[in-house]
Amino acid sequence: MRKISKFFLTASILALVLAQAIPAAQAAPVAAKIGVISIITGAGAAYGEAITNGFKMARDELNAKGEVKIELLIEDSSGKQEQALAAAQKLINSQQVTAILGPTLSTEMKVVGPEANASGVPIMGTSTTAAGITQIGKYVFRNSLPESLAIPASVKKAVAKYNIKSVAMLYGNDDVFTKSGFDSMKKAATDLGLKVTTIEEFQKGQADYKAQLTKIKATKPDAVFCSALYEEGAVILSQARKMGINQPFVGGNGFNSPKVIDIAKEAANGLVVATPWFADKNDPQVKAFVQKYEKAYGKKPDQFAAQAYDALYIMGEALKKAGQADRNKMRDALAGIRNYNGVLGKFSFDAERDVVMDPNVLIIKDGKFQIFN
Amino acid sequence: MLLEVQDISMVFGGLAALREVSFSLAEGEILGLIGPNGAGKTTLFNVITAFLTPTQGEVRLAGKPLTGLRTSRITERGICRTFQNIRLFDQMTVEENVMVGRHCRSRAGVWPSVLRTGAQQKEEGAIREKTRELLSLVGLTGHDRELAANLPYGLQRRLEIARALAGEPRLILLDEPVAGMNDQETAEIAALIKKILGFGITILLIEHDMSMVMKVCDRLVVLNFGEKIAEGTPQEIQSDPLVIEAYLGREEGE
Amino acid sequence: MINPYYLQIASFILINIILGLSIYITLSTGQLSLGNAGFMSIGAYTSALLTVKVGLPMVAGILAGSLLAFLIGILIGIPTLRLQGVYLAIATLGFGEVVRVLFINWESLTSGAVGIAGIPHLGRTMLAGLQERGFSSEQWGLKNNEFISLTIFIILLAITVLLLAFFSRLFASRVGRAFRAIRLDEKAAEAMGIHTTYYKILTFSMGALLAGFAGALFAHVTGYISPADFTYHRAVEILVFAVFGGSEVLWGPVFGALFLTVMPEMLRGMSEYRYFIYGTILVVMMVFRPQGVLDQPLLDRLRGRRGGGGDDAA
Amino acid sequence: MFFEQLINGITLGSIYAIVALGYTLVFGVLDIINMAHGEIFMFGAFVGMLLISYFEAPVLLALGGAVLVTAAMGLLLERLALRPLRGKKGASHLASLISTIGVSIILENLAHHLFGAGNKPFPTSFADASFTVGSTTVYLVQVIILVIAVLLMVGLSLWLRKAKAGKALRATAENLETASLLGINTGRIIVSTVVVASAMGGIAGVLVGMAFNYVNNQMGLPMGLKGLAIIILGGMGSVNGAMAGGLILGLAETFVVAYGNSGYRDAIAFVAIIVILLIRPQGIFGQALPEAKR
Repeated sequence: MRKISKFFLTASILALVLAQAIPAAQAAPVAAKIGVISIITGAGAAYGEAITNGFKMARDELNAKGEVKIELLIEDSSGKQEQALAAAQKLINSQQVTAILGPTLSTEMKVVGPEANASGVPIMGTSTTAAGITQIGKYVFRNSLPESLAIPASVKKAVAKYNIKSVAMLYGNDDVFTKSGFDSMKKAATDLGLKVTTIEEFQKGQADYKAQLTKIKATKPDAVFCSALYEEGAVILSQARKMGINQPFVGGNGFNSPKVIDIAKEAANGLVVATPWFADKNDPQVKAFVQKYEKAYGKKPDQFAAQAYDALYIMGEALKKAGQADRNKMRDALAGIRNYNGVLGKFSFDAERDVVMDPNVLIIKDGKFQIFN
Repeated sequence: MLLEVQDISMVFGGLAALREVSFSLAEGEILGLIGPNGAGKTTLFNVITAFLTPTQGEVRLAGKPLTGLRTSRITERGICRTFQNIRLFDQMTVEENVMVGRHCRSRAGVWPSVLRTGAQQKEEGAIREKTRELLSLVGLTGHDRELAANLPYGLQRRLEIARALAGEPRLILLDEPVAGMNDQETAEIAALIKKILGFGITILLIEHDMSMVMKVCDRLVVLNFGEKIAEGTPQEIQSDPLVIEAYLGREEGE
Repeated sequence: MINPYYLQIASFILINIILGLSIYITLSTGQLSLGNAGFMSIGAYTSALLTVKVGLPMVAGILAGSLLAFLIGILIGIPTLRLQGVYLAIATLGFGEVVRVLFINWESLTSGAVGIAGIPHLGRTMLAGLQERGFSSEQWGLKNNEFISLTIFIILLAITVLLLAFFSRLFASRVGRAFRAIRLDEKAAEAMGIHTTYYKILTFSMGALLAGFAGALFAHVTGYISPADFTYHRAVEILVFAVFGGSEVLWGPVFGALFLTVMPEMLRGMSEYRYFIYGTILVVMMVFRPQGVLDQPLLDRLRGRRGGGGDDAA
Repeated sequence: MFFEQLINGITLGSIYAIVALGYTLVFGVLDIINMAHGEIFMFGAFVGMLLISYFEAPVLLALGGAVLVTAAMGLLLERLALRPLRGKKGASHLASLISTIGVSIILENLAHHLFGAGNKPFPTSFADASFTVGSTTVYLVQVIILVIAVLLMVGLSLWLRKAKAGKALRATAENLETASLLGINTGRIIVSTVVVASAMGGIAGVLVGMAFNYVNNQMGLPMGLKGLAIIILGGMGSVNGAMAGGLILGLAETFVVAYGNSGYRDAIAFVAIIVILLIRPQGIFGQALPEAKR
C-alpha cells in the first residue's frame, strides 16, 4: 500500500515563455476544467502536496492574466493504481474535464494512461519518469524528465571530469523507478565502454547496506553508480563514506533532494545527479518563482512543484491555442508545443509527446547542490 | 472377537501411560473399563481411535488390524466414540451435530453438492431422516434447531451419543457418559445404553459411577498405573483384592 | 447510472469480493492463510504473460492463471497442513514474500519491478472483438468507454453471482458441514469420520484458486501489474475484508469487501485515516466481535427467523 | 573481505537476534505472536533519534528513553489488544494474531502522522569510532551491539525461567482454581513479559538507528518479518534459538550478498522458514511439535 517514497522522480522541463504570450486582442478568457490526480493522502503525500501547490500557483497566475480561465478538479489516488483509475473515471465521465494532469506515479500512469487514451482525454504526467509512458497512446504526454535522459547526462559529465574507467553499480531492484534508472545507467556505462566491477541490488526498507558496500569496496571501482531514491540513497552514502568508499557517486533524478544532505551530512559530498530543476539557478524567472512559492507555502519549491508549475503553464498555452475546451483540439495543441521557456528551462515535446530538454547536472559540494562542470 | 486389544504400550517421554494392555470384546457385549484417575483409560480410547499411535501393540477390529489407519478411517470401519470432556461442535445446531456424525456414511462430494444432483438430494434427505430418528432415540426431539453450546450439560452428553451413533458404529466407545449427572439422569443414560445394546452395537464404557458400571456391564477390565490388574464379571471384580487396594490406595493418595 | 466511474468502483468491489471469498474458504476449515496475495500474483502474472507474450486469448490466460494458483496451492497446502494456526499463517506469509521476490528477480520473464504493462484489457478486447463483427457501442446508445466499463462490470457480476451460488450451495451440504466441523474442533471432526487433511487441502487450494482467479481478473481490468501490487499489505487487506465483514458466514467477506471498498471512495477526504481505521477495525473486532459484523444469529434476525438455521448457513 | 563480511553478518545477526528475542519472549509465555513488535521497534528508533538530535542526549539516555516509551507501549498493547481477548469464548488463537496486526497498522500510521514520512538522520558521534584488527576495521557500534545482544540473551533466559514458572502455575490454576491459594499473580507476569519484550524492541530500534543511520516509519515491517522468520527458524519460545537463528540469518543474508546474488537477500528468511517448517516444524532449538490443540 505504501509506495511512498518510491516516487521520486524526475523532472521535466517545460518552457512556457510567458513573454511570448501574445498580448493582442483581449477576448473573453478560454475556460476549461482540468483534472488533477495526485497523492493527497498516504505515504507519498509529500510529493502530491508539492505537485498540487505548483498547480495552484500556476492556476492563480494564469487566471489573473485573463487569457484563460482554468478550473482545477483535484482527486486523490493514495498512490494506488485502483484508486487512480477510479479517480480518472470520475474526472473523465462525471466531471467531464478537458484534460488531466498526473497521476503522480509511473505505475499509476500505466493504468490510468490507457483509460484516458481510450476515452480521448489528453493526460500529462508531471512526475512520471519510467520508460514507455508516452508510448501508451497519442493522448498521453509528460513534462517530467525521464531517467533515460537524466542519467546519461550525469554519467557523461562525471566520466569526463573524473576520468572514470570502472564503476560499481548499486540499485533497488524492487522499485520501478530505481530499476528503470538502473537500466539507463547500465546502458550509459556500456555506451561509454566502462568496466562494470560488480552489480549489487538492495530492497526497499533495508537498513544495512554494509554487505553490498563491502563487496563494492573490494572491487575498487573509480566511481559508484547508484540508482536509489534519496531515502535509501542517503543512508547508502552515509554508510559508504564511513567505510572509506570515497569515490564519486553518480545518481539518478530520484537521488536529487536536499534531504540527502540533511541525512548524510558531509557524507553527501561528491554526489552527482542530473535534474531538470535547480532552485539556485541564476535566472530571473526561477528566482521569481522560488521567491513567490516560498512566500506562499513556507518552503522552497522542489522539482515536483516546479514540474507541476510548468506543466499547467503548458496546458494553459495549449488551451489558448486550442481556443476552446475541446479534448481533441487540446491534444493537438499540446502536441505542437515547442521551445517553451519555463522555470525548468527550454522545453519541447518530441514526436512521441515525450520530453526534449537539457538537464542540469549538479554535484553536492560543501554541503549544498552546485552546478557540476 | 469384535475388538482385540493386544499388548498395547504407550510411553510419553519415558513415562508409561499404558503397559502391555490386552483384552478383547465379543460382538454385542458391553465391557466396562474402570480404574482410578490417571490409570490410562482415556489414553487407551485414544489409541484405539488412532488419536495416539501406540509405542507397541496392535488393535484389531473383527480380525483386521487397525494399525496405521487414521482416525477417520477407523470411524469408517465402525468405531465411534464420545469424549470425556464433551467435544460437540458447539456453534452448530443440535441437528447439524448429528448430521456431521453421519459424514462417514454418506458420499456426496463438491460437485454433486453444488449441482444438487438427485442422488445428493436423496442422500441429504436420508441424513435428515436418520438424524430425526437418533434425536428422538436420545430424547432430544424439539431441540434440533438449538445451538449445541446452549444445551444443558446432560443433554449435551446425550447429543454426543446420538452423534456417535450417526456413524452406524459396530463398536461405540463411551467415555464417562454419566459424569456429573444425578441419579435419575444416570438411570436414563443406563436405559439408553441398554437400548443401544439392543441394536446389536458393542459398547466399551469408561465410567467412574460404580453402581451403574456394575449394573450395565457384562464384564469389566481394571487399569491401574497403565497396567491391567484385573478382568472379569462385576461380581469377580468387586471381590478382587488387587482392585480394592488400587481404589483404597487412590483414596489415601488424594 | 452507466457512468464508468461508478462501474469502475463496482468492478473493484467485485474483485475484492472474490478475494475476500478466497480467504474465507480457507478460514472455513480454521486455517489462516496470509499467502493469498502470493496466489493472486501467480494468477495475475500467469495470465498476463500468457496473453502478452504467448498471445493466448484472455479466457485461456485467466483459466491457466487460476489453475496454476490451484496447483501451487495443493503443492504448498500438502506440506504446510502439518502446521497449526499461527505457524501456518507465518509459513504462508513467507510463501507470499518468496513469490514476490521471485517475480522481482526473474527479470527475463517478468521485467522485475517495472512490471508488465499493456495487458489485454477485459472490456477493450471485448469491444474490439465485437466491433470486428460490425457491432458498435452506439447501437446500444453508449459511448465506447461506457460500453467497456459496463461489459467489465457485467462479466464480473456474473462471475461473482455464480461463485456465491456455488459456495452457498457447497456450504449448505455435507461438505460444508465437514468444513465447519473441522473449524470448530478438528479432532472431533476426524473422529466423526471426516478426512480432515483432505478437506483442509481442498479449502486451501480452493482459496488459492480463487485468489489466482481474482488476480488474473485484476490484471485484465487494470492492464498493468507489478510485484508491488502483491505485498504483505495486500494480504492484510484481503484478511480485513473477511475479518471485518464476518469470517463465519459467506456474506461476511462480501459485505466486508463492499463496505471497505466503498468507504474510502465515499470518504476520499478521510482516506488519510484509512489505515488507522483498518487497524482499529482489526483490534476492535477481535475484542468485541471476533466473528465480524455479520454472523449467523444476525443474518437470521435480518431474515426474521428464530434459531440458528443450519440448512442455509451460507 | 571475508572477515569484514563476517563482522557485518554478526552485527546484522545480533540485531535480528534482539528483535527476535522480543517475539520469543511473548510467545514463550503467552503463546502469542505479537505482530506489532516491529512497529514498537520502530518507535524505539524514533524516540532514540529524537532524544539525540533534538535534546542532544547521550546515547545511554537515548536508550533509556526508548526503553521507557516502548515499555509503556507494551503496557498499552497488553491492556487494549491482548488482555480483552484472553480466555474469551469464541476468540481463537488467531484472534491475537489479527489484533496485533491491527495494532501494527495503527502504530505505523501514527508514526507517519507524528514524525512524517521519510528517513530521519540519526547523528551519533561515536558511530564513527573504530579500531583495526589486522587488516579489518571494526566499529565500536558493532561491538556494542554484540555485547548488548549477549547480555539481553542471558538476562532473558533467567527471566523466561521465572515467567515459565508463572505460566505453569497459571495452567494449573485453570484446572484446579488454586491460583489464589498459590499466591501467584499471573496477570502481572503476563504484563511484565509484554513490557519487557517491547522494551527490548525499543533497544533494538535505537541500535539499528545508530548503526545504520536509518530511521523511518516503514522500518518496522521488514524487521518484524525477519524476526518472525527467526523465531520459526530457531524454535518458538526458545531464547537460544532466537539468538542462533538471528545470527544464522544475519550471516546468511550477508554472505548471499558477498558471494551470491544480492537480489535474493530478502527471500532467504522466508525460504528458510518454509524449509524449516517442513523439515523440523519445531525449529532448530524448539522442544516439541506445535501443539495440535485448537
